[in-house]
Amino acid sequence: MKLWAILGEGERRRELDLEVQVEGGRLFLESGGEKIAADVVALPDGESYSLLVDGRSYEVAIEEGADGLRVTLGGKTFAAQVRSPLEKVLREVRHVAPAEAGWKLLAPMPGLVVAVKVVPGDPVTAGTPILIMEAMKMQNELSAEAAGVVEKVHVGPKQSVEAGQTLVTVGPAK
Amino acid sequence: MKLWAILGEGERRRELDLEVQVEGGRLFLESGGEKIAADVVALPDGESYSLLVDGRSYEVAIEEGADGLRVTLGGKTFAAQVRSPLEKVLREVRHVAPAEAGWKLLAPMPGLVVAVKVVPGDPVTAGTPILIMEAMKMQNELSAEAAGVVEKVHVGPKQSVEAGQTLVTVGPAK
Amino acid sequence: MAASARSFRRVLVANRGEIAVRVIRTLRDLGMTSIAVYSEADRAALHVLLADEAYPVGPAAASQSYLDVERLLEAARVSRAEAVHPGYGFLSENAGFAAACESAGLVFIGPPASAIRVMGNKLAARELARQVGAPLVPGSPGPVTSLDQARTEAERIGFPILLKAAAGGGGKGMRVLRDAAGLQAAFDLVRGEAKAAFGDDQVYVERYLEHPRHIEAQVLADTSGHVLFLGERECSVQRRHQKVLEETPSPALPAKVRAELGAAACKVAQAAGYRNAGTVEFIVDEKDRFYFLEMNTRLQVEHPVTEMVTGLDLVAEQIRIARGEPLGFDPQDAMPRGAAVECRVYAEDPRRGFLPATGTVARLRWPLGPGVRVDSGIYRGYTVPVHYDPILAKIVSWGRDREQALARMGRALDETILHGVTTNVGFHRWLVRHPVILAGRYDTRFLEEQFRPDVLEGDSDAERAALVAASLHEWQKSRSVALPRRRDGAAWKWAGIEEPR
Amino acid sequence: MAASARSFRRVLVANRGEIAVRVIRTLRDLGMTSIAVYSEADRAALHVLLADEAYPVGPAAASQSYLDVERLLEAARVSRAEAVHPGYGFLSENAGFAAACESAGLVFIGPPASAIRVMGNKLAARELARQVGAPLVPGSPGPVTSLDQARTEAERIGFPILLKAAAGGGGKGMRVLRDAAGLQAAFDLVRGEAKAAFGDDQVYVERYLEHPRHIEAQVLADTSGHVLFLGERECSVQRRHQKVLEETPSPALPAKVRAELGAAACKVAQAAGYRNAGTVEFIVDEKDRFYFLEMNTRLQVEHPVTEMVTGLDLVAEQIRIARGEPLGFDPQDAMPRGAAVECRVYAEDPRRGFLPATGTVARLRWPLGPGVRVDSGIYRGYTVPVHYDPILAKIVSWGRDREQALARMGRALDETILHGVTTNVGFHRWLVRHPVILAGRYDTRFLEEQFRPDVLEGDSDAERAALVAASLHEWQKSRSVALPRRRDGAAWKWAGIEEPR
Repeated sequence: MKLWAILGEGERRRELDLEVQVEGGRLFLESGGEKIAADVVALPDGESYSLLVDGRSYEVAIEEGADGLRVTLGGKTFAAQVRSPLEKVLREVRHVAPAEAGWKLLAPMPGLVVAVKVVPGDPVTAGTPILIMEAMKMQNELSAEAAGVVEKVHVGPKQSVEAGQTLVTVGPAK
Repeated sequence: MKLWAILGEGERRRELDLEVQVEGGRLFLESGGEKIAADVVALPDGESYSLLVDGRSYEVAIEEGADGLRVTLGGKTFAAQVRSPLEKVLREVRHVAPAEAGWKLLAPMPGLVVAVKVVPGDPVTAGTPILIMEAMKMQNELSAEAAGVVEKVHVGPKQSVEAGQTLVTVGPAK
Repeated sequence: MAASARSFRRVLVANRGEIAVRVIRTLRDLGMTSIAVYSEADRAALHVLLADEAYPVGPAAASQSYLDVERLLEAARVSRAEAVHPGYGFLSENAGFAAACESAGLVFIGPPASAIRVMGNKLAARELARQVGAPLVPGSPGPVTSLDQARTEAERIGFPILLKAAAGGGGKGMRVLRDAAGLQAAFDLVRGEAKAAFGDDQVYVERYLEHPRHIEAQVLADTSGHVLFLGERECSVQRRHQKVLEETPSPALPAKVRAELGAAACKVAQAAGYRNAGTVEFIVDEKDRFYFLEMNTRLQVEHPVTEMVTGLDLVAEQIRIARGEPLGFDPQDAMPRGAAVECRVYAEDPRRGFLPATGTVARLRWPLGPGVRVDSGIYRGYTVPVHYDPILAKIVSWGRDREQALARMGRALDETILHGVTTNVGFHRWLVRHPVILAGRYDTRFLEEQFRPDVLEGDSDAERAALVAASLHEWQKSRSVALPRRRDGAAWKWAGIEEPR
Repeated sequence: MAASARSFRRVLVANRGEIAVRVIRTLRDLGMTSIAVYSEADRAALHVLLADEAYPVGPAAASQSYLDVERLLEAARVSRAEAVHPGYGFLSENAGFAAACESAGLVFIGPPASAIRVMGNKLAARELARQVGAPLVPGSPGPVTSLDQARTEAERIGFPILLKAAAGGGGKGMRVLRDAAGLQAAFDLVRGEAKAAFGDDQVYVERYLEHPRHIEAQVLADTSGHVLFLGERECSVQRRHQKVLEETPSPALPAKVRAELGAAACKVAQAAGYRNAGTVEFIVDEKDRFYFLEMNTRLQVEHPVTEMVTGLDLVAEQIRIARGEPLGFDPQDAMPRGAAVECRVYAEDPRRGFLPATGTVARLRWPLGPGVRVDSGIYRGYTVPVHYDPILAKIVSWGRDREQALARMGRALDETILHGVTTNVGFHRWLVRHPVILAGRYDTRFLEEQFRPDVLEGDSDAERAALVAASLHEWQKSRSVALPRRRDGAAWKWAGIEEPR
């Protein structure tokens, strides 16, 4: 997965192109020739993570603000913005012309549908919340990947779904 | 509001009939001739409350379990079940005969609709989750007061509503 | 005084925040009933949760609650309180409040109103100090009532000068002037601040020392008026004239000077007819000459460092004295052991001129373990009100020597997790590892000379970890799933979803 | 030993939970690199979060991770560790592990393998104690290998007897028998337990004292073999043969006996060629006669009470000794001051026979303030694993005297908020206010004789408040609204909705 990051503020602001892979509990990050491998785990206490980078232990908290992320570790706070270049492209496409084809929202993992936030006929744009799923005791909001109009809702509240199952079919934007 | 409470377990189990009123930040409780007035406030840290009863300060935490509430204060834990006699009646009625008339789910306070969990035609029973509302930065689940069949959903996600506004109309159970 | 010294068990704490919590703890230790008061902004504050009882005293504005004598006395009446502990700040140095408590039949846990009154007036205090032979910084003989008089005195004393509110304290109502240019503006400003903060616009002028250290003596005067010196505290690390780090013993005070300073402090307290705990503040110059500054007639914010080395509970001693009891210890058993440091945790932004901050405590983990004490007024989920002092907590460390105390403080600060509110914890991490602090040779100009916001920037290792975490967070969000939290009967573990490629 | 004594800066902590956190704190204080190890169940454990570095050592089962010597040595190699601190439990008293560390070029922070070996065998330890003249409880001269032999020895010694695993400790692998009736079952059981827990099924028999106190001596042997006695700990409050509360000094030991006990402890340590910190355990009878029980060749769970009164950091001293350095203090400066108490916080249910509990920490607020130290291995959100010892934390209090230390402990326990996991915190609240504990006259039978689950029931005031809270909670739920949380720029306040009637 390619990401595009802005780290720091003011004079220390840097932009980076990242290649991120997450596999089997480990995160691999490549940027400008440098490779980082980290063992990562989400902590149950707020938006925080434990990272082990080359054995070094970091407890990192993340707060989402209007102007990006605030990343705190070891008492230092870093401003960071991490964006998907793909999402950026999609967002631009949306403003230029409707997507030519529809798409399907698939269940990313097994779980339980908690609530559906759209009905057939609703227009959506990238980022529109579509459905809330509960998995591993956590509620997750699934949102639209691209613009379109909801064609069909295949599932309802309290329904169990398998990973990869189609949840909502979205037609091209009108 | 009348409530019916079971306090304690085993030999110490007691049943009480309560009359509870909540007005302007104060809770009035009457049981067997005894009257208690308490200043009450919800703490932002979990399901916990600060009570001032005759000036005495109690920090109380409540955990919901399968067999009722676990109420912890001052290091002691009490088992408690508090039920509405009306709900009990309704629940019995439900099993005997359908409610004769429908009812409306009204917004208890101004807020924002987050998600609707039912669609017209859905049967509901007392306690069925119907809608999630956000108010005062808190999400609250509104559930059915009695059995019935959803007739009409008047609101949708992201819609602002006023206190008392009709959210969902429910017809008699079939 | 003698009239008020009597047994009591129900004590109203006329304060809020960490100091109210501090006093409540000792009341619990003594088996006494602790009675909190709270403004409308403080209904869910920690001191209300921890007290045995709690009563409202009015709106959020301090002037209508914690500073309102009538409301406090009414709360004392309703709660059947027998004594009042004022904490620090608010009405703690208000002679009228002390007197009103006594009139209402309440024991005031502090010095007699007469001692508060004389020390509350900087000029009377200086005069008293002069009489007992305590050295003084050159200054105006009385308050300067006009700009002209201020100018005349400033020229007589010689610049740089300090304009100070007579009733001031805690850094409020003071300005430094290096020449006569800004005198008018400063004079009006200090008078205005003094009026607003203390209801008294008297101002005086004194010589400003370029590289002073701020060292204070803790004293304890028993019911018979015998005054004990319990060691000094070095308080020279200040920003905006307010202390941020204090320690005992002072790392740079010769033993002979320490003894002289302690003796001078005791003499001042005795001359004022002092009872209970008090602090005599001195300025010390480059040649270790000390000058009497003022006496704080109350428990000091930084009293815990003295408690850590002496093993005393100063609040318990205050209560014993107020009850007319002898001190609870033999002075020989309270000889200082080791060294202690305190870091004040403020809701403020060191990157933006230490401006006060507010917010809700989203995540909180205080440091624990050997040699660490935390006095805190906050908890997770608590919203820091805008109405009061931005002090959130004090982290205190003790060591067999200063090196260990500072090392433990560094460790404690590293462990501290406090999110959701901007604080000076990161600033303290820098501070306690600064070579000048480690060497123990600093004065009140230290921060002004050494601190720049960019010293708080992270290193490249930390930046790398921040980047990993931010990427992980974004990866997870882009997948529209939370990073799964698997419970295998044990800890939380990431299941490791394959990323679709 | 001498070969291994050398400088190091990278220390692997071969343990988990509160003791790993405890050791990591001292490593940070000393500026050393702390290296944690973790099983699969512990990836998000507090010791992993607080360490400088962390490395995996295998599956959740201790036998495949924290007890697996090869995996630990591999982690040490990968992490370039130079020394290993074993904590308590796990491999801390395993002579083979100490020897394997030394063979791998790692400094083992503890006694030489030879001293562990001799003390790890109860019979060899008794023999050594006998040689230096330390009094012994009558017992079998060697392990009893058959039921017949056990019966013969039991009858010779006289009932009641104690069946003990030779390699045992911490209450595991022991049974009391009042007559010969249950001997066969007990013999098989203890052998089974011993085999499972220590891989060694040797068992011996000794006289069981009816009202013994359990008092232990902390010793510290420097690099030259000189042994210091750092005071005793009274550990007689036990449930299921495990300590729950410890204190120093013992409230009921005459000064003369204390000195004799300390001297005996030093002699035993010297005879074993001991180095580093160790604890010599004694049983003391009603007439203050003491008997050598065993020597624990490691840091003890309850070492913090000794640290509180002496001002020492025992882990730092362990490290100094392991580096071949002299002790970091003058014994004259470590004379005990005041009294200290420790309450072990276990995940267990005192209402149901102290059975271990598990769960996720839903809400956590540790006690803070003067005289309180907390050593904890948990944090909010942490799930207590089922795989390990149920100790979550230790709350330690200090006072100028025992009365103050106990009062502070009571206050600390009252302040403690730990929800989501059943713990013994409420039990400790009862314990530290029990008249027998307050009087300081208790023995190891105390809990058996005095504790009944119903002592933990609340009073009617608390019940009333519980009822109010439960009603409020239900009222709010029945309204399908959360109790509104209004933010008026300050604290959270309930807006007060009118209930429709």
